[in-house]
Amino acid sequence: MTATAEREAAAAPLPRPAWGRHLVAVAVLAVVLVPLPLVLPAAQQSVAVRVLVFAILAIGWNVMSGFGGMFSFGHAAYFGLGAYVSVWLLVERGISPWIGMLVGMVVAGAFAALIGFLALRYRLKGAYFALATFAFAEMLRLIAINSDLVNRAVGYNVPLRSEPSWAYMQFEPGSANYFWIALALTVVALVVTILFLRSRQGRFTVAVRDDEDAAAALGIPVMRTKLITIALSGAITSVAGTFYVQYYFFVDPDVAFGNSVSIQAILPAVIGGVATIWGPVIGAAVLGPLNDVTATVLRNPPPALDFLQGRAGLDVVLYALLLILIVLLLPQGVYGAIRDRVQRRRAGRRPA
Amino acid sequence: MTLLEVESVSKSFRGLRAVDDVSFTVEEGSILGIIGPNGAGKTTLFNLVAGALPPDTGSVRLAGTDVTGAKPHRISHAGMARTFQLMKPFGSLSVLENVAVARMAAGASRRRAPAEAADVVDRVGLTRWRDARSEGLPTAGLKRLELARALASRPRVLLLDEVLAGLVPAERTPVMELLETLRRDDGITLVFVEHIMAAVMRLSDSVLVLDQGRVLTSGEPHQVTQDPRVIEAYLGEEPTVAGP
Amino acid sequence: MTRPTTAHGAPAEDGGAVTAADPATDTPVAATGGRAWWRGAVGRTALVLLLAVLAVALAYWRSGSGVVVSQAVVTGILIGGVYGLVAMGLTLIFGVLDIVNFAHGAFLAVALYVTVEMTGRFGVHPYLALLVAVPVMFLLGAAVQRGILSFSIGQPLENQLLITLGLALLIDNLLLLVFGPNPRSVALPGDSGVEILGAVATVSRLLAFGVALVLAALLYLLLQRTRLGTAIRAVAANDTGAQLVGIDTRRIYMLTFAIGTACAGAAGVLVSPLVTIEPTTGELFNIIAFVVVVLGGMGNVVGALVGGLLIGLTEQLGALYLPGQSPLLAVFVVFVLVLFLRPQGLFGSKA
Amino acid sequence: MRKRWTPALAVALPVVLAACGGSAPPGATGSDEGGGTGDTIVIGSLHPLSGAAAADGQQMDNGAQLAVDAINEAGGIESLGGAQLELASADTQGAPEVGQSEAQRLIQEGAVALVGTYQSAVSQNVAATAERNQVPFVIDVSSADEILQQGYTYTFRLQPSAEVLGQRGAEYLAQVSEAAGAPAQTVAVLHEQGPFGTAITESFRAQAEQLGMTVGEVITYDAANVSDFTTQITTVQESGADVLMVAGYYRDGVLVANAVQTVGPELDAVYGVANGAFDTPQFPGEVGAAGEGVFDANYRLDITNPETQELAELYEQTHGDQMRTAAVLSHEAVRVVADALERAGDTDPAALRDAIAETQLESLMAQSGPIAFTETGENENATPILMQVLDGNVRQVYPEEYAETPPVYPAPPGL
Repeated sequence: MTATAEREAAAAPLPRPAWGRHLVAVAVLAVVLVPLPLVLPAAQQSVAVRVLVFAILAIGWNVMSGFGGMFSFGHAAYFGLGAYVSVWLLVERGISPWIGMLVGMVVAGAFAALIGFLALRYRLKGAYFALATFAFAEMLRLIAINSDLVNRAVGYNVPLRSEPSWAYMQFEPGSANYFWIALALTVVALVVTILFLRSRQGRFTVAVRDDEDAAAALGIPVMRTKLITIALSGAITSVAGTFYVQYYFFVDPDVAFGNSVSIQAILPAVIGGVATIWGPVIGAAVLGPLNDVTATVLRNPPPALDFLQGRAGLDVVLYALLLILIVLLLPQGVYGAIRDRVQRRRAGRRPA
Repeated sequence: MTLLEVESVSKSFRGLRAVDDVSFTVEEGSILGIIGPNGAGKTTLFNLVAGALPPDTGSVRLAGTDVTGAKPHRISHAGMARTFQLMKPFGSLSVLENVAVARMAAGASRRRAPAEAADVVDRVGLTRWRDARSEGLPTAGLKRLELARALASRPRVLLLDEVLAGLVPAERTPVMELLETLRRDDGITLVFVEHIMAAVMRLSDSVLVLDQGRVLTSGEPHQVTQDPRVIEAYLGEEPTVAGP
Repeated sequence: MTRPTTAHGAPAEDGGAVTAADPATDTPVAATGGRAWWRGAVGRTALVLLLAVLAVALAYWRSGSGVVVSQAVVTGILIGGVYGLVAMGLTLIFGVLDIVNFAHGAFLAVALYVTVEMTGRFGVHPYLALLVAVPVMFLLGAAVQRGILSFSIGQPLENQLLITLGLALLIDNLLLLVFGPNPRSVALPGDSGVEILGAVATVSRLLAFGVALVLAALLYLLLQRTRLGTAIRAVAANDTGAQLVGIDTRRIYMLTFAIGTACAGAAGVLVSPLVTIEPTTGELFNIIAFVVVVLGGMGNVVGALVGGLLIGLTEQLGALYLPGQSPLLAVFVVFVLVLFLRPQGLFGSKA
Repeated sequence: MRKRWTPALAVALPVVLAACGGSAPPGATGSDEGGGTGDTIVIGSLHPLSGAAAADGQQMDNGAQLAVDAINEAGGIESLGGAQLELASADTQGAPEVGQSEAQRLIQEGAVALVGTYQSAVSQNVAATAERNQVPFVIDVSSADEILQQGYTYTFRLQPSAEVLGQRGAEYLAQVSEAAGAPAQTVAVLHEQGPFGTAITESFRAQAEQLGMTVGEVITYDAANVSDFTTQITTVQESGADVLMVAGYYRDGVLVANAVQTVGPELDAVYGVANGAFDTPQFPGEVGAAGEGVFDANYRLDITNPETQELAELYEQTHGDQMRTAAVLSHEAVRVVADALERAGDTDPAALRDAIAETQLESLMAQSGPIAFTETGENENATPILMQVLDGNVRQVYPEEYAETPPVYPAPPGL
């Protein structure tokens, strides 16, 4: 049997967690990206902002489902709450979206904890847990559609202001401020994630994910740890929702709570690497433009493929194929694969 | 002083009485060995005592406080630690981190935990594996890791579920010596389930024999092994002296 | 799903108890047999029937019209049959391969287009398309499992989910490419309304319902009475164990997925006269089918049928209780309640 | 497991590269098409070319392209030296954020105006984008009233608003039923629960009640999931209504017609308002006898107009498909932009906007006058007309000036 050999190999030293290095990397990333909007044309800039929104969404998902090991298929609920709470406060009460963002985080975090409590209380796991989270997100969507309180299916438009305003997070179209705000929010989300993972609470989260019984036996309150993780995850994701509305100026129940949002929370993390700090960011950077790339390639195909031009649906076919391939070939995600590779190198072993 | 008092606890699974009216007490600083054939209910008994399962009836008192049916983490905070027969490492973490988490769970700060954990790692003889990913450890390493994590929570009572099983004889001696120092130098009270009779004979102050969920007998190690009922219960099970 | 940790060895001496107390980890498969199960099933059936009667009475009280309520019940049962039909293949796949297969609706859409082509090109009776759709879908399923999904075995749940979502996207848009976006339809010759218990239903719905029953019976027999079925159940219950007794699990995975997809094919043909056929039509059924699968207990084909009926009724009667709310809301409420109170499904055994 | 590495990298690399390429400044693609410079003027066309609404989206894109071709053939924009038009088509996939970034891209690539988009949620987004970039946006199809209630100055809409649709729908019903000597008294409503169905219903109900009709049972449904309407139709039957008003989309419209045939309620008419099914050419074919006699009050291409007939023929020749009304609206949207370019003699967005605001353009639609925009940007002469399925064909039946044939009323289901 090779099992022993594999074990020996796997027991190769793990690098000590390098929180400091991660934080430095975040800082470097921020500094490198700050001038980006000055060189990017407007359309690409809006793709860049979209990438950052996806990244925040996925960073949030990753906290709960990656590091916490509780697979959520309903992050649309928290995204949507972040969007709706802030836009409701803005439109109905004239309250700044910055405050709305904070309120949205609290509401989404609390709702996430409530769902988590129910699902965990009834010991749901794996696919069942995922389907329960999905059901709650759908219920929010259906309730919003038929609720006068939030304008039913019509949703909300963000009122245009005559003057750009930091207080109301509204600037001229194509303003670099949007990118910078999104970047800042992403950086904060990353830093919060890193600090959380480094903290006692974060260590507990990972321990509980790896083995609940052992964690409990060592004195870690399992339920509380999970709920804190879930609430943090919901709060981070809600920020993406708040920013989304301020950037796209419009939200309705499908945009906010539709299951495509839940999928968009999972996609970047899986593509980039689940349960890694950088996975969601890398995944978002790959996926965000992928749609546009496939569309562009097919809009102006190389001469040999000219016959494909204008075939509706083809861009999505290509996108779907790439998606399947990436997930199949890089099950650990882009970052996960690179990390494993580096670690193996470091261990002085070449892959078999 | 009586540290741990278990009073007529019972537990059934779908009509099957896994643990049936079991009582015993453990004095502070003593070592209790629990033996019994496969399926005797030893692990279930541990789960009942450590809070992993609530007992159907009966009570568990730790240092005079009733902890019956309390959540495992509360019992841990009250001073009882346990290891698992099927090792349960935090697989994605290194050995040191595993132990550091246990230190933190017992209240150590994030800064101090690693240094304190390193001491425990050294003490159980895992220094060589300190930075290894725990899920890749060989069995002997995992057994020691279980022990290290339990120790890291600085318990008054330590429940050990077959810490010697799966070790070759040469590996057993240092672990047994370690257990002896734990009692002698740290004053930790030990309750352990073990199949390896040599270890039971060497370590225990007293022995509890379980069979089919009930207490068959208890007493000094030498008395117990002479008991014909014990011999009968073990008949055809496995040799009374050597381990598997 | 927790991240992969150490593979645990053989069962503990007496330590299995902790996990056995956790219902969500059980993997019941079609009627695991045993008298106790039967008694429980009968009891639960009685309970469900009682609840159903109560629901109908309440609906009557809310709407005040007997005709409306009886129509709701008849429609609910007939739609429920369709839901059950669609969910049957899905529940097999879910139970055996442990995959949340979001491409199931897309497979169904393929069968819809097969039916369109058969009736359109050759003018045959729509149900004759079964002869083509079922084997074609069987082969397609086998190919997809071997060619794509088999590589994802052992990967975490979210990876498998994304792969099936990608597949759904792929199939939908291939259909769009090949058949264009215009809606198609299939007419069942001689389809007309029939009166039952003061309510009306179309022949096509009644037939779909009848075939759903037949299909459920066939699947049940396949699972219970054939060697293949025994092997499938063994793999569902414990794949390592099945491997140890010499079952080729890879083959069983492929065959199960193929059978599940063939069921989607049969369902596609049967619902073709009932729906407007567009590339995205299959997606309509996905969500409901998952709800039905959980309700019936995963891997349980009879449960899927009963679950389908319950959801059909919930949807119809729910619309009467909560006018102005989406009927889906009632469906999700029932779904969440079942998840919480009986995660192994209404008819799953507790192992 | 480990062997997967190399191929994986091989796949990942091009993807990452492609991704980088996508967010880099536009290379050849953007500048070649170059907007207002030189002899070509780019108009952006945003429609759902894939996804659930692809059928309409593709028709609309085709319609817009036909307009561009016709204008170019006729010599382009004369006041700009015969400048040729070019249509830059983009797929919104029916998703608001895709619509937004595609709009942004088209504007950046030099589009002088945008036309689109079909889904109201997408149009809301594109309208905000257009407004903030000060590029004119002519909505061909999207009914939500809210879009033009935001005070936008760069957004115009060709199709009648939900409000107008609902109002006229109620008026036509009252007039036609009274003329037939069987005035509609109690109307039951079945509408999809989205903003579209809700808005139509609200304005219909208000007008109907003013005209002395009673709106009784109002039933909503979720268009994305509904699969049978027999219960709802039975409820309508029991409510004793004599007309059933239906506001919804294609798939659900078909299901309603089938359910009405199955249940057979005693109704004087099944009456759609802006229904996505009842006036489409596919509808009578799909539902057969169940569609006979069904009304729909909706905006409509005017088939009595010879120019419209010509366009319909051309469309069928070019695309082998029957032209839908939505395609005509996209066609018109392009014509509005071209006409404004001609009058402004300038591609400057502000000048173009002002020119669009003063549009007076004959329409191929059944309209109560030429295309002209109100202060808020609504097409003031846009109006629905009444259609009815007769002998397996959708016919224009009311008001008289657009009628191909008089309406048949009452028209009980299964006529």
